[in-house]
Amino acid sequence: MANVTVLFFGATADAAGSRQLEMEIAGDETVGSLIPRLVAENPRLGQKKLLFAVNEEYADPERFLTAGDKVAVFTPVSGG
Amino acid sequence: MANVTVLFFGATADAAGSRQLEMEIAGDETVGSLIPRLVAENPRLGQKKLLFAVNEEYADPERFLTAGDKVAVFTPVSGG
Amino acid sequence: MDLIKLTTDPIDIASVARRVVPPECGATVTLDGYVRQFTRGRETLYLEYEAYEPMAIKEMEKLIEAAKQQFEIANVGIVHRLGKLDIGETSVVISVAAPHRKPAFAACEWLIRELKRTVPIWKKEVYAAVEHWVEGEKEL
Amino acid sequence: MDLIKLTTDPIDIASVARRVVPPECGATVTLDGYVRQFTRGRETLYLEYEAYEPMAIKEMEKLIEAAKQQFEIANVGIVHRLGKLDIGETSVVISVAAPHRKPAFAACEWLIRELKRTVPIWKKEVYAAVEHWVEGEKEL
Repeated sequence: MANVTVLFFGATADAAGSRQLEMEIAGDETVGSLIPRLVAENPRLGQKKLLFAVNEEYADPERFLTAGDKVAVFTPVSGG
Repeated sequence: MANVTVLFFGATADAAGSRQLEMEIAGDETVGSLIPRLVAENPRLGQKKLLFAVNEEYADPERFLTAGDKVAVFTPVSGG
Repeated sequence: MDLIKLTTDPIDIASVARRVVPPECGATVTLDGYVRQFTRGRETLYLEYEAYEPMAIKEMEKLIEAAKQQFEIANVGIVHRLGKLDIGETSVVISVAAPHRKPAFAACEWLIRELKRTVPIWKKEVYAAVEHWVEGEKEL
Repeated sequence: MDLIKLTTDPIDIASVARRVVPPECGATVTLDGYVRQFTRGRETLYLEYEAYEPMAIKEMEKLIEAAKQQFEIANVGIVHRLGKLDIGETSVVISVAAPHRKPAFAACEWLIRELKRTVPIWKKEVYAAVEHWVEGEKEL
Protein backbone atom coordinates (compact mmCIF):
# COMPACT_ATOMS: atom_id res chain seq x y z
CA MET A 1 0.00 0.00 0.00
CA ALA A 2 1.65 3.23 -1.27
CA ASN A 3 1.26 6.53 0.55
CA VAL A 4 2.17 10.15 -0.18
CA THR A 5 2.40 13.04 2.29
CA VAL A 6 0.26 16.07 1.47
CA LEU A 7 1.40 19.44 2.83
CA PHE A 8 -0.70 22.61 3.19
CA PHE A 9 0.42 26.19 3.79
CA GLY A 10 -1.29 29.48 4.56
CA ALA A 11 -4.77 29.59 3.04
CA THR A 12 -4.80 25.88 2.11
CA ALA A 13 -3.82 24.92 5.66
CA ASP A 14 -6.74 27.03 6.95
CA ALA A 15 -9.10 25.44 4.39
CA ALA A 16 -7.96 21.89 5.07
CA GLY A 17 -7.88 22.41 8.82
CA SER A 18 -4.46 20.75 8.90
CA ARG A 19 -0.91 21.25 7.69
CA GLN A 20 -0.05 17.67 6.75
CA LEU A 21 -1.79 14.39 6.03
CA GLU A 22 -1.08 10.97 4.53
CA MET A 23 -3.01 9.70 1.50
CA GLU A 24 -3.04 6.33 -0.16
CA ILE A 25 -2.35 6.44 -3.92
CA ALA A 26 -3.31 4.17 -6.80
CA GLY A 27 -0.70 2.94 -9.29
CA ASP A 28 -1.43 5.68 -11.84
CA GLU A 29 -2.16 8.46 -9.36
CA THR A 30 -1.29 11.99 -10.47
CA VAL A 31 -1.29 15.28 -8.62
CA GLY A 32 -4.49 16.12 -10.50
CA SER A 33 -6.29 12.93 -9.53
CA LEU A 34 -5.49 13.55 -5.88
CA ILE A 35 -7.21 16.93 -5.80
CA PRO A 36 -10.91 15.92 -6.13
CA ARG A 37 -10.36 13.54 -3.23
CA LEU A 38 -8.90 16.37 -1.13
CA VAL A 39 -11.70 18.74 -2.12
CA ALA A 40 -14.36 16.16 -1.27
CA GLU A 41 -13.08 16.10 2.29
CA ASN A 42 -12.36 19.86 2.45
CA PRO A 43 -14.82 21.70 0.19
CA ARG A 44 -13.20 25.10 0.91
CA LEU A 45 -10.11 23.91 -0.98
CA GLY A 46 -12.25 23.78 -4.12
CA GLN A 47 -12.82 27.54 -4.02
CA LYS A 48 -9.14 28.33 -4.35
CA LYS A 49 -6.67 28.59 -7.18
CA LEU A 50 -4.21 25.84 -6.31
CA LEU A 51 -0.56 25.32 -7.17
CA PHE A 52 1.40 22.14 -6.56
CA ALA A 53 4.88 20.99 -5.76
CA VAL A 54 6.23 17.47 -5.58
CA ASN A 55 9.33 16.93 -3.46
CA GLU A 56 9.96 20.69 -3.24
CA GLU A 57 9.74 21.39 -6.98
CA TYR A 58 6.77 22.94 -8.79
CA ALA A 59 4.70 20.21 -10.52
CA ASP A 60 1.87 20.11 -13.06
CA PRO A 61 -1.39 18.26 -12.31
CA GLU A 62 -0.25 15.62 -14.85
CA ARG A 63 2.70 14.64 -12.69
CA PHE A 64 2.60 10.96 -11.64
CA LEU A 65 3.12 10.20 -7.98
CA THR A 66 5.15 7.47 -6.36
CA ALA A 67 5.27 6.19 -2.82
CA GLY A 68 6.83 8.59 -0.36
CA ASP A 69 6.37 11.72 -2.49
CA LYS A 70 5.78 14.98 -0.63
CA VAL A 71 2.93 16.78 -2.39
CA ALA A 72 2.53 20.44 -1.45
CA VAL A 73 -0.80 22.13 -2.20
CA PHE A 74 -0.87 25.92 -1.94
CA THR A 75 -2.38 29.12 -3.27
CA PRO A 76 -0.38 31.55 -5.45
CA VAL A 77 2.55 32.83 -3.46
CA SER A 78 2.53 36.29 -1.84
CA GLY A 79 5.96 36.79 -0.31
CA GLY A 80 8.16 39.83 -0.71
CA MET B 1 37.53 98.90 -6.15
CA ALA B 2 35.37 95.76 -6.57
CA ASN B 3 36.61 92.32 -5.59
CA VAL B 4 35.37 88.76 -6.04
CA THR B 5 36.47 85.65 -4.16
CA VAL B 6 37.72 82.78 -6.32
CA LEU B 7 37.42 79.26 -4.88
CA PHE B 8 39.28 76.15 -6.06
CA PHE B 9 38.60 72.49 -5.30
CA GLY B 10 40.35 69.21 -5.94
CA ALA B 11 42.40 69.34 -9.12
CA THR B 12 42.02 73.13 -9.54
CA ALA B 13 43.19 73.70 -5.97
CA ASP B 14 46.27 71.58 -6.72
CA ALA B 15 46.85 73.47 -9.99
CA ALA B 16 46.37 76.91 -8.44
CA GLY B 17 48.35 76.04 -5.34
CA SER B 18 45.61 77.58 -3.22
CA ARG B 19 41.98 77.09 -2.33
CA GLN B 20 40.84 80.70 -2.27
CA LEU B 21 41.98 84.10 -3.52
CA GLU B 22 40.65 87.61 -4.05
CA MET B 23 40.59 89.22 -7.49
CA GLU B 24 39.80 92.74 -8.54
CA ILE B 25 37.13 92.95 -11.27
CA ALA B 26 36.40 95.51 -13.98
CA GLY B 27 32.90 96.89 -14.45
CA ASP B 28 32.03 94.42 -17.22
CA GLU B 29 33.93 91.45 -15.85
CA THR B 30 32.49 88.02 -16.65
CA VAL B 31 33.44 84.57 -15.43
CA GLY B 32 35.02 84.00 -18.83
CA SER B 33 37.14 87.16 -18.72
CA LEU B 34 38.51 86.17 -15.32
CA ILE B 35 39.88 82.84 -16.53
CA PRO B 36 42.78 84.03 -18.75
CA ARG B 37 44.02 86.08 -15.82
CA LEU B 38 43.88 83.03 -13.55
CA VAL B 39 45.59 80.83 -16.13
CA ALA B 40 48.33 83.41 -16.66
CA GLU B 41 49.24 83.08 -13.00
CA ASN B 42 48.65 79.31 -12.83
CA PRO B 43 49.41 77.77 -16.23
CA ARG B 44 48.37 74.28 -15.09
CA LEU B 45 44.77 75.53 -14.82
CA GLY B 46 44.83 76.03 -18.60
CA GLN B 47 45.27 72.30 -19.20
CA LYS B 48 41.98 71.43 -17.52
CA LYS B 49 38.36 71.38 -18.54
CA LEU B 50 36.87 73.95 -16.18
CA LEU B 51 33.37 74.44 -14.82
CA PHE B 52 32.17 77.48 -12.92
CA ALA B 53 29.74 78.44 -10.22
CA VAL B 54 28.81 81.88 -8.97
CA ASN B 55 27.40 82.10 -5.47
CA GLU B 56 26.91 78.32 -5.29
CA GLU B 57 25.01 78.00 -8.57
CA TYR B 58 26.42 76.73 -11.87
CA ALA B 59 27.26 79.66 -14.16
CA ASP B 60 28.21 80.09 -17.83
CA PRO B 61 31.38 81.97 -18.84
CA GLU B 62 29.11 84.80 -20.06
CA ARG B 63 27.87 85.47 -16.54
CA PHE B 64 28.64 89.04 -15.36
CA LEU B 65 30.26 89.43 -11.97
CA THR B 66 29.52 91.92 -9.24
CA ALA B 67 31.42 92.86 -6.13
CA GLY B 68 31.41 90.17 -3.46
CA ASP B 69 30.56 87.29 -5.78
CA LYS B 70 32.00 83.89 -4.89
CA VAL B 71 33.34 82.36 -8.10
CA ALA B 72 34.11 78.63 -7.91
CA VAL B 73 36.41 77.14 -10.53
CA PHE B 74 36.51 73.36 -10.73
CA THR B 75 36.94 70.34 -12.97
CA PRO B 76 34.00 68.08 -13.92
CA VAL B 77 32.63 66.52 -10.76
CA SER B 78 33.45 62.94 -9.78
CA GLY B 79 31.44 62.20 -6.66
CA GLY B 80 29.31 59.13 -6.08
CA MET C 1 29.59 35.41 -1.23
CA ASP C 2 25.88 34.89 -1.71
CA LEU C 3 23.50 34.81 1.23
CA ILE C 4 20.09 33.13 1.44
CA LYS C 5 18.14 33.11 4.68
CA LEU C 6 14.66 32.75 6.13
CA THR C 7 14.40 34.15 9.62
CA THR C 8 11.88 35.06 12.29
CA ASP C 9 14.28 37.70 13.65
CA PRO C 10 14.26 41.35 12.53
CA ILE C 11 16.42 41.90 9.45
CA ASP C 12 19.27 44.40 9.58
CA ILE C 13 19.50 45.60 6.00
CA ALA C 14 23.10 46.81 6.38
CA SER C 15 24.25 43.35 7.40
CA VAL C 16 22.78 41.95 4.18
CA ALA C 17 24.00 44.79 1.95
CA ARG C 18 27.54 44.79 3.31
CA ARG C 19 27.85 41.00 3.42
CA VAL C 20 27.79 40.63 -0.37
CA VAL C 21 30.57 43.16 -1.18
CA PRO C 22 33.60 41.72 -3.02
CA PRO C 23 36.77 43.72 -3.80
CA GLU C 24 36.12 44.07 -7.54
CA CYS C 25 32.75 45.72 -7.01
CA GLY C 26 31.72 49.34 -6.64
CA ALA C 27 27.97 49.30 -6.09
CA THR C 28 25.33 47.39 -4.20
CA VAL C 29 21.64 47.93 -4.84
CA THR C 30 19.31 46.89 -2.04
CA LEU C 31 15.56 46.49 -2.01
CA ASP C 32 14.03 46.81 1.44
CA GLY C 33 10.41 45.67 1.46
CA TYR C 34 8.41 46.41 4.58
CA VAL C 35 4.95 46.40 6.05
CA ARG C 36 2.87 49.26 4.73
CA GLN C 37 0.47 50.76 7.27
CA PHE C 38 -2.20 51.61 4.71
CA THR C 39 -3.12 49.47 1.68
CA ARG C 40 -5.91 50.80 -0.51
CA GLY C 41 -7.04 53.01 2.37
CA ARG C 42 -7.31 50.14 4.82
CA GLU C 43 -5.17 50.06 7.94
CA THR C 44 -3.07 46.96 8.48
CA LEU C 45 -2.44 45.91 12.09
CA TYR C 46 0.29 43.42 11.32
CA LEU C 47 1.31 40.75 8.83
CA GLU C 48 2.18 37.10 9.17
CA TYR C 49 4.50 35.38 6.72
CA GLU C 50 4.74 31.63 6.29
CA ALA C 51 7.03 29.66 3.96
CA TYR C 52 7.46 26.18 2.60
CA GLU C 53 10.99 26.55 3.85
CA PRO C 54 13.10 23.93 2.05
CA MET C 55 11.41 24.67 -1.26
CA ALA C 56 11.67 28.45 -0.71
CA ILE C 57 15.44 28.10 -0.19
CA LYS C 58 15.74 26.05 -3.39
CA GLU C 59 13.68 28.56 -5.38
CA MET C 60 15.81 31.45 -4.10
CA GLU C 61 18.96 29.56 -5.12
CA LYS C 62 17.49 29.12 -8.61
CA LEU C 63 16.68 32.84 -8.82
CA ILE C 64 20.22 33.83 -7.89
CA GLU C 65 21.62 31.40 -10.44
CA ALA C 66 19.31 32.78 -13.14
CA ALA C 67 20.15 36.39 -12.22
CA LYS C 68 23.87 35.69 -12.56
CA GLN C 69 23.26 34.25 -16.03
CA GLN C 70 21.36 37.35 -17.16
CA PHE C 71 23.17 40.23 -15.46
CA GLU C 72 26.81 41.16 -14.85
CA ILE C 73 26.64 40.88 -11.11
CA ALA C 74 28.90 39.37 -8.47
CA ASN C 75 26.99 38.45 -5.33
CA VAL C 76 23.40 38.36 -4.17
CA GLY C 77 21.86 38.34 -0.70
CA ILE C 78 18.22 37.45 -0.12
CA VAL C 79 16.78 37.41 3.39
CA HIS C 80 13.06 36.97 4.01
CA ARG C 81 11.37 37.38 7.35
CA LEU C 82 8.79 34.88 8.59
CA GLY C 83 6.25 35.00 11.42
CA LYS C 84 4.55 38.11 12.74
CA LEU C 85 5.68 41.51 11.45
CA ASP C 86 4.63 44.89 12.77
CA ILE C 87 4.05 47.99 10.65
CA GLY C 88 7.27 49.28 9.12
CA GLU C 89 9.26 46.11 9.78
CA THR C 90 11.32 44.72 6.91
CA SER C 91 9.83 41.61 5.30
CA VAL C 92 12.46 41.11 2.61
CA VAL C 93 15.89 42.42 1.72
CA ILE C 94 17.53 41.73 -1.63
CA SER C 95 21.06 43.08 -2.13
CA VAL C 96 22.94 42.79 -5.40
CA ALA C 97 26.64 43.70 -5.63
CA ALA C 98 28.15 44.36 -9.03
CA PRO C 99 31.22 45.97 -10.56
CA HIS C 100 28.90 48.60 -12.06
CA ARG C 101 25.60 49.88 -10.84
CA LYS C 102 23.33 49.43 -13.88
CA PRO C 103 23.23 45.62 -13.80
CA ALA C 104 22.88 45.79 -10.01
CA PHE C 105 19.68 47.86 -10.36
CA ALA C 106 18.33 45.63 -13.15
CA ALA C 107 19.08 42.39 -11.30
CA CYS C 108 17.64 43.60 -7.99
CA GLU C 109 14.41 44.65 -9.68
CA TRP C 110 14.20 41.34 -11.55
CA LEU C 111 14.88 39.33 -8.38
CA ILE C 112 12.13 40.92 -6.30
CA ARG C 113 9.62 40.48 -9.13
CA GLU C 114 10.52 36.82 -9.56
CA LEU C 115 10.63 36.18 -5.81
CA LYS C 116 7.06 37.44 -5.53
CA ARG C 117 6.07 35.15 -8.40
CA THR C 118 7.86 31.89 -7.56
CA VAL C 119 9.17 31.58 -4.00
CA PRO C 120 6.67 29.69 -1.81
CA ILE C 121 6.05 32.26 0.89
CA TRP C 122 2.62 33.55 1.88
CA LYS C 123 1.52 36.70 3.61
CA LYS C 124 -1.51 37.04 5.86
CA GLU C 125 -2.75 40.58 6.30
CA VAL C 126 -4.42 41.25 9.61
CA TYR C 127 -6.69 44.30 9.67
CA ALA C 128 -8.56 45.78 12.59
CA ALA C 129 -11.43 43.28 12.33
CA VAL C 130 -10.58 40.72 9.64
CA GLU C 131 -7.65 38.70 8.37
CA HIS C 132 -6.97 36.84 5.13
CA TRP C 133 -4.16 35.04 3.35
CA VAL C 134 -3.06 36.87 0.23
CA GLU C 135 -3.30 34.46 -2.69
CA GLY C 136 -0.89 35.75 -5.30
CA GLU C 137 0.52 39.23 -5.46
CA LYS C 138 -1.19 41.89 -7.58
CA GLU C 139 1.84 44.09 -8.10
CA LEU C 140 4.13 41.84 -10.18
CA MET D 1 11.29 62.96 5.75
CA ASP D 2 14.14 63.64 3.37
CA LEU D 3 17.76 63.49 4.49
CA ILE D 4 20.77 65.24 2.94
CA LYS D 5 24.18 64.99 4.55
CA LEU D 6 27.88 65.33 3.86
CA THR D 7 30.00 63.60 6.47
CA THR D 8 33.55 62.53 7.21
CA ASP D 9 32.23 59.70 9.41
CA PRO D 10 31.53 56.18 8.11
CA ILE D 11 28.00 55.86 6.70
CA ASP D 12 25.63 53.27 8.12
CA ILE D 13 23.42 52.43 5.19
CA ALA D 14 20.59 51.08 7.35
CA SER D 15 20.31 54.39 9.18
CA VAL D 16 19.78 56.13 5.84
CA ALA D 17 17.45 53.49 4.39
CA ARG D 18 15.26 53.25 7.47
CA ARG D 19 15.16 57.00 8.11
CA VAL D 20 13.14 57.73 4.98
CA VAL D 21 10.30 55.22 5.60
CA PRO D 22 6.81 56.75 5.87
CA PRO D 23 3.66 54.76 6.80
CA GLU D 24 2.13 54.77 3.32
CA CYS D 25 5.20 53.17 1.73
CA GLY D 26 6.16 49.58 1.11
CA ALA D 27 9.57 49.66 -0.51
CA THR D 28 12.87 51.45 -0.22
CA VAL D 29 15.57 51.07 -2.85
CA THR D 30 19.10 51.90 -1.72
CA LEU D 31 22.24 52.42 -3.72
CA ASP D 32 25.41 51.81 -1.74
CA GLY D 33 28.48 53.04 -3.62
CA TYR D 34 31.83 52.09 -2.21
CA VAL D 35 35.53 52.06 -2.89
CA ARG D 36 36.45 49.41 -5.42
CA GLN D 37 39.81 47.75 -4.79
CA PHE D 38 40.59 47.22 -8.47
CA THR D 39 39.75 49.65 -11.28
CA ARG D 40 40.83 48.61 -14.76
CA GLY D 41 43.29 46.17 -13.19
CA ARG D 42 44.97 48.81 -11.05
CA GLU D 43 44.90 48.54 -7.28
CA THR D 44 43.52 51.51 -5.37
CA LEU D 45 45.03 52.19 -1.94
CA TYR D 46 42.41 54.66 -0.82
CA LEU D 47 40.24 57.52 -2.06
CA GLU D 48 39.82 61.09 -0.94
CA TYR D 49 36.59 62.97 -1.52
CA GLU D 50 36.24 66.72 -1.38
CA ALA D 51 33.11 68.83 -1.85
CA TYR D 52 32.07 72.41 -2.37
CA GLU D 53 29.83 71.81 0.56
CA PRO D 54 27.15 74.54 0.50
CA MET D 55 26.72 74.16 -3.26
CA ALA D 56 26.69 70.35 -3.02
CA ILE D 57 23.86 70.52 -0.48
CA LYS D 58 21.89 72.86 -2.75
CA GLU D 59 22.44 70.62 -5.77
CA MET D 60 21.28 67.55 -3.83
CA GLU D 61 18.16 69.46 -2.74
CA LYS D 62 17.46 70.26 -6.40
CA LEU D 63 17.92 66.61 -7.39
CA ILE D 64 15.45 65.43 -4.76
CA GLU D 65 12.94 68.06 -5.86
CA ALA D 66 13.34 67.02 -9.51
CA ALA D 67 13.06 63.31 -8.64
CA LYS D 68 9.80 63.94 -6.79
CA GLN D 69 8.43 65.72 -9.86
CA GLN D 70 9.28 62.81 -12.16
CA PHE D 71 8.64 59.72 -10.03
CA GLU D 72 5.93 58.63 -7.61
CA ILE D 73 8.14 58.55 -4.57
CA ALA D 74 7.76 59.73 -1.00
CA ASN D 75 11.13 60.40 0.63
CA VAL D 76 14.76 60.48 -0.38
CA GLY D 77 17.95 60.21 1.65
CA ILE D 78 21.33 61.14 0.20
CA VAL D 79 24.47 60.89 2.31
CA HIS D 80 27.91 61.38 0.80
CA ARG D 81 31.16 60.70 2.59
CA LEU D 82 34.07 63.16 2.44
CA GLY D 83 37.74 62.84 3.37
CA LYS D 84 39.80 59.68 3.22
CA LEU D 85 38.05 56.38 2.44
CA ASP D 86 39.57 52.92 2.63
CA ILE D 87 38.78 50.07 0.26
CA GLY D 88 35.21 48.81 0.65
CA GLU D 89 34.02 51.85 2.60
CA THR D 90 30.76 53.45 1.51
CA SER D 91 31.19 56.74 -0.36
CA VAL D 92 27.54 57.42 -1.09
CA VAL D 93 24.15 56.10 -0.05
CA ILE D 94 20.95 57.04 -1.85
CA SER D 95 17.70 55.66 -0.45
CA VAL D 96 14.33 56.20 -2.09
CA ALA D 97 11.10 55.22 -0.32
CA ALA D 98 7.94 54.84 -2.35
CA PRO D 99 4.49 53.31 -2.07
CA HIS D 100 5.50 50.91 -4.87
CA ARG D 101 8.89 49.60 -5.80
CA LYS D 102 9.10 50.41 -9.53
CA PRO D 103 9.35 54.20 -9.14
CA ALA D 104 11.74 53.67 -6.23
CA PHE D 105 14.14 51.74 -8.49
CA ALA D 106 13.79 54.25 -11.32
CA ALA D 107 14.29 57.29 -9.06
CA CYS D 108 17.29 55.81 -7.24
CA GLU D 109 19.01 55.02 -10.53
CA TRP D 110 18.24 58.50 -11.86
CA LEU D 111 19.49 60.17 -8.67
CA ILE D 112 22.88 58.47 -8.62
CA ARG D 113 23.41 59.24 -12.31
CA GLU D 114 22.53 62.92 -11.80
CA LEU D 115 24.52 63.17 -8.58
CA LYS D 116 27.62 62.00 -10.44
CA ARG D 117 26.92 64.59 -13.13
CA THR D 118 25.98 67.69 -11.15
CA VAL D 119 26.86 67.62 -7.45
CA PRO D 120 30.21 69.38 -6.82
CA ILE D 121 32.15 66.57 -5.19
CA TRP D 122 35.54 65.30 -6.39
CA LYS D 123 37.29 62.04 -5.88
CA LYS D 124 41.05 61.60 -5.71
CA GLU D 125 42.23 58.06 -6.39
CA VAL D 126 45.45 57.14 -4.64
CA TYR D 127 47.27 54.15 -6.12
CA ALA D 128 50.42 52.47 -4.86
CA ALA D 129 52.70 55.08 -6.43
CA VAL D 130 50.59 57.86 -7.94
CA GLU D 131 47.49 59.87 -7.19
CA HIS D 132 45.19 62.01 -9.33
CA TRP D 133 41.92 63.88 -9.07
CA VAL D 134 39.21 62.32 -11.22
CA GLU D 135 37.87 65.00 -13.54
CA GLY D 136 34.40 63.87 -14.48
CA GLU D 137 33.06 60.37 -14.16
CA LYS D 138 33.22 57.98 -17.12
CA GLU D 139 30.33 55.76 -16.10
CA LEU D 140 27.36 58.13 -16.34
